[in-house]
Amino acid sequence: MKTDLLIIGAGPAGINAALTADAAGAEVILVDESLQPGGQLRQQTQLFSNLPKNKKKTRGTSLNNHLVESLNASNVKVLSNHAMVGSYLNGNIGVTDGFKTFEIHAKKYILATGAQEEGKIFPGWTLPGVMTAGAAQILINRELVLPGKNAVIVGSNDFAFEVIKQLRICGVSIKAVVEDKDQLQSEKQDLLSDLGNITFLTNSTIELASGSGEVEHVSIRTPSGIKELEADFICISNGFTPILEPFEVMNCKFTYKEILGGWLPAYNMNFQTTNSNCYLAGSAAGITTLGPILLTGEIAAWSVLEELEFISPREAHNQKKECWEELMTLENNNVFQKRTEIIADSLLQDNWNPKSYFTELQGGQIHG
Amino acid sequence: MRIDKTHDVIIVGSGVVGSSIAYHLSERKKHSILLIDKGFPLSGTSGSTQAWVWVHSKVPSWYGELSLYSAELYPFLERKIGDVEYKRTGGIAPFFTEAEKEKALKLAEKQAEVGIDIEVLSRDEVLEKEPYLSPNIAGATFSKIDGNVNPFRLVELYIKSAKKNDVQTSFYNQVISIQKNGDIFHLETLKGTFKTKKLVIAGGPWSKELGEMLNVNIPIKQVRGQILITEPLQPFLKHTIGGVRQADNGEVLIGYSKEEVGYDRRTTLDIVQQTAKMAIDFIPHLRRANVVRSFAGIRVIPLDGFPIIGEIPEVEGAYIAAMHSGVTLSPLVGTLLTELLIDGETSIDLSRYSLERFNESNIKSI
Amino acid sequence: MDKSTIVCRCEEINIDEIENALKNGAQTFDDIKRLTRTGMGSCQSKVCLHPVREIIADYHNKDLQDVGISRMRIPLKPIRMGTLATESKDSNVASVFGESVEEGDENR
Amino acid sequence: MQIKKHPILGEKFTEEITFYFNEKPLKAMKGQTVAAALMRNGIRKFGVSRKLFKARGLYCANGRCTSCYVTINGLDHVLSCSTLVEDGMNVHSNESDPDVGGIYN
Repeated sequence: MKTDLLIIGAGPAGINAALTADAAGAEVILVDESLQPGGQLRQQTQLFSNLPKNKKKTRGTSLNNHLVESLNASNVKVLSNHAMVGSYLNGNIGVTDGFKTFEIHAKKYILATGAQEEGKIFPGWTLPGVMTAGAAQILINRELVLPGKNAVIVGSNDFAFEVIKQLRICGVSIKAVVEDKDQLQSEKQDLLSDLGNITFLTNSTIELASGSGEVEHVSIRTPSGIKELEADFICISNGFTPILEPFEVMNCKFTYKEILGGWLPAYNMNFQTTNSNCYLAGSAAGITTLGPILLTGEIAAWSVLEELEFISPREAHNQKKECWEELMTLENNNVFQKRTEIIADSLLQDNWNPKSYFTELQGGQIHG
Repeated sequence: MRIDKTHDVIIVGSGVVGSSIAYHLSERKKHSILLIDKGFPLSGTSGSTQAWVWVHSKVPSWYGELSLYSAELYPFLERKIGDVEYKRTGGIAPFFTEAEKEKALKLAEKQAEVGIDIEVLSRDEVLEKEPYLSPNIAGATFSKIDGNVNPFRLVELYIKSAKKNDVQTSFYNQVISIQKNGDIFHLETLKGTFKTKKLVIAGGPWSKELGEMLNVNIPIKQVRGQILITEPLQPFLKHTIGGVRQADNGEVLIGYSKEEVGYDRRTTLDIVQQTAKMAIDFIPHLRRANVVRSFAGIRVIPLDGFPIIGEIPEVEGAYIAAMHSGVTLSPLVGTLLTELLIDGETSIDLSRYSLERFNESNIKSI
Repeated sequence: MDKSTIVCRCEEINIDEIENALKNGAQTFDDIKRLTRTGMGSCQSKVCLHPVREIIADYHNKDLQDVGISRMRIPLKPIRMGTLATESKDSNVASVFGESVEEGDENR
Repeated sequence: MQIKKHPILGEKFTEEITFYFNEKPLKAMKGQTVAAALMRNGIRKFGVSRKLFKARGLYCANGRCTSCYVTINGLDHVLSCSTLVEDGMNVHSNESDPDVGGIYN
C-alpha cells in the first residue's frame, strides 16, 4: 500500500493532521487500533475551552463527533481496527488488521500515538476493581457500564477531578480521594464545588486493597492513622506520559521534560523527529490540553505538506506561524516554555536545522 | 575507583565465555582475578541468544567433537554452580527434501567417527517424537546430546560462584586502551588503570576492538540474529528443534537469521515476518500463539567459522577466546583456558583453534 | 511500602526482587529485566516501566530524568504468529540443518 | 451494572444480545466490548495471573496492560477490552498459559 502521508493514531491530533493534509490535496491514510476513530476524546464528556480558531467551549464527545463527521466527509482513508506492528528495514511501517501484517509505504509519517496513564503501585493494586481513571471513564462514557458503586480515587490532578465528577453524575459514591502529597494537585477544584462533601485525604497512601477475587475493602494510611473503607473500586489517576515505543521502533531519539510527561521524542519547530521522515503530534509531543493537541496536529501536517510540495514555503510559513502563535496563547506557559526548550535543543544539531524562513518567529518568540 | 594492585589475570568481557573463564580459573584458587565489562552482564550477545547447547550438526567432526565435550560438561557444571536450567532435550534438525536426506546420512556417518550419535529419522518417526512438527517435513536428524540452557541463569551463576571464590568484578567499565610495559599489562579504563600479568580477551563481537588495542587483528565479523519470542505457552514441545525451542517458563523462541550490519541491534519487520513464517512452517500450531517480542543479538563469527582459543602469538601473556556458539562451548572453554593459564598446556589439542591459523602463510594449510 | 508488593504485573515481580537486582549491581531497567524478568512479560514493560524507574531512582539516589527507559521492540503489542507471518518466499531465515552442513563444509 | 440513561450521552445502545461466560448465558448490549459486557453483569474477575494465580480484571482498558485477557471462542489470551461482544460468543476466564496444542487447533 502506498500513500503520501501515513498517520498513526486517530485521536484529535491525528484527525486534525489528516484533515489539514487532505484539504491541501495530499493522499492520507489514517490508522488506528480502536474500532472507531476519536482516540481518548471518545469518552471525554467534560467541557473544553481554550480551543483554536475561536471554537466555542464544547464537550469532548461533541467535538469528537464533529471531527469524525469531517473525517467521513473527507478523502482520508481511515483504517480503524488496524495497529502499527513495527517498521521495516527501509523505514516503512507495518500494520495489522488482526489477520495479516502488511507494509505501508508513505512519503512521510506522523505518529500521533498519544499518552498512557502512569500507574501507581500499592499492595493489592493488581486486584480486579483497581483500574486507571481513564479505564473508569471509558466504562461509564463509552460502554455505559458502572465500574462499581463505591469508589476510592488515588490522585487529585485535573483529570481525577473530571472523572470524579463524571462518576458522581452517573451515581457512583466517592468514598475518598487519596493524595500522597501535602495538598490537592488540581487547580480545578471548583469542578467539585456543587458535588457536596467529598473526603480528601492528603499526605495519605493506600496501605492495602483487599477482597475475595476483587476489591472490597481499602485501608488508607493517613497522618491520623489507618482509615478503613468499604469500596468496590479504586481509580488511579497519576498523570500521563507519552507513549514511546512507536518512536523507538522508528529510530527516533528521546529527550526528557518532566512537565511534558517525562521521556518523549525530540522534535523541531516542524514537529519533525530526529528521523526526518517521521513527524509527531498530540500528547506524544508532550502532555498538554486539547487546544494545543489540535494545533500540533495541524503544524505537523503543514510541515509535511511543505516538504512534499503541496504548498509553497511561503504558505507553509504563514500557516505554521499562525498555529504557533495560537499555540503560545492557548498553552499553559510552563508547558510551552519546555516545548520551546526541546526545539532549541534541536537547533543545536548541525544537520537538523529548521527552514531559515522560520527564524523570524523563532527569534521573536521562541527564544524570547 | 582505582586499584593499584597488579592482578594475576584480568578477563575482559563477562558474557558466557568470559564469566566461565573467570569461574573456572577461580576454582583453582591460585590467582587474583578481575572480570571487567563495558556494560552489565547479559547486556550483550549472551543476553540475546536462543541458548542452544547444540552439537549434532556441527561439522567438520573435529568441531562437533569439541561441542560434544562441552555439552558433556554441563551436568557437572550444574552440580557446582547451581540450576542453570540445562536440559538435554535431544535435538531435532528437520529437513524438507530428499536431497537433504542424502546430506543427513552423510552427516550421521561422519559424526559417528567422533562418537556423536545421530539418527536419521523418517517423517513418521520424527512426528512420533515431536507430534507438533509440521507433517510437511521429509525427515530429520536427531541426537540425544543436544539441549538448551537458560543463559541468564548461566551467566548469573558463573559470576556468583566466581565472586564466592574471590573474583573481583568491575562492570560499566569500558577499557579505553591497553599498554604492555615489560611483563605487565596496563588497562586504561573509565574507572582508572588496572594492571595484570595475564590478559584474556573474551569480548565477543567487541573483541576486535580490544585486539586493536594490542595491535592484533582478531579476524571476526559481527552477524545480527533476530529472534522472536512468544508469551509463555503450556508445554508442548519436547525437543530442541533447529530454529525453535520452548523455554522452561513456556516461552517459545524462534529464529535463525543472519545479517551483517555491524553493531546495529534493531529488529526489523522484514526478518520478524520471515521468522514467523518459518515458525509456522516448522510448527503449524504456533500460528495461534501471541508473539510479544523480538530481540536481536550480535553474534561473533570468526572468519572461517571456528573458535579462536589460545595465547595470542605476538603478545605473550595475552589470550583470546572468541567464538560463535559460546553457550555450547562455555564450560569447556572455561576449563581449557584455566588449564592453559595455570598448567601451560591443555587436555585437548587447541592448535586447530589458534589465532595463528589466520596468518598469511598458514591460510593454504587450513 | 510492603516489599512484597507486585511491581511487574505480568511476571509478578515484587519490590524486594527488584531491589535485590539493584544490590547486585544492576543500574538500568534492562539490567533488572535480565536478572528478574521484570518487564519481560506480555505487556513488555508498558505498565511497570515508570514504577521501576522510580525504584531505581530511589535506590541509586538519582533524579528520575537520569533513569532511562527499557528497550522497546517489535511487535508493539501482542500479535498472533499467524498474523505476523508473511507469504514471502525469499528469506534470510534458514533451517539449522541446511545452514550447518554448508557452513562447516570441510572443503572450506 | 448498565447505565440505562446516561446523564450526558443519553441512550447509546439499543440491541440486546446473549453471550456465554464459562458456559453461563449473559446479556450484553451490541456495541460493547467483552470487558464491558462482563462488568455490566457484575463480573470483574476475568481470570488469574500466570505465576501466583491471583485474580485479574480490567486495568487500563486501552489494550496495553494485558490484564484483561480472556479466551474467546476457543482462542486463548484475547484482549477483552479491545474486542466487541457478539451474539452467541463463548467467553471463558483466563486460567492458565495458552494451550496452542489444544483441542481447538
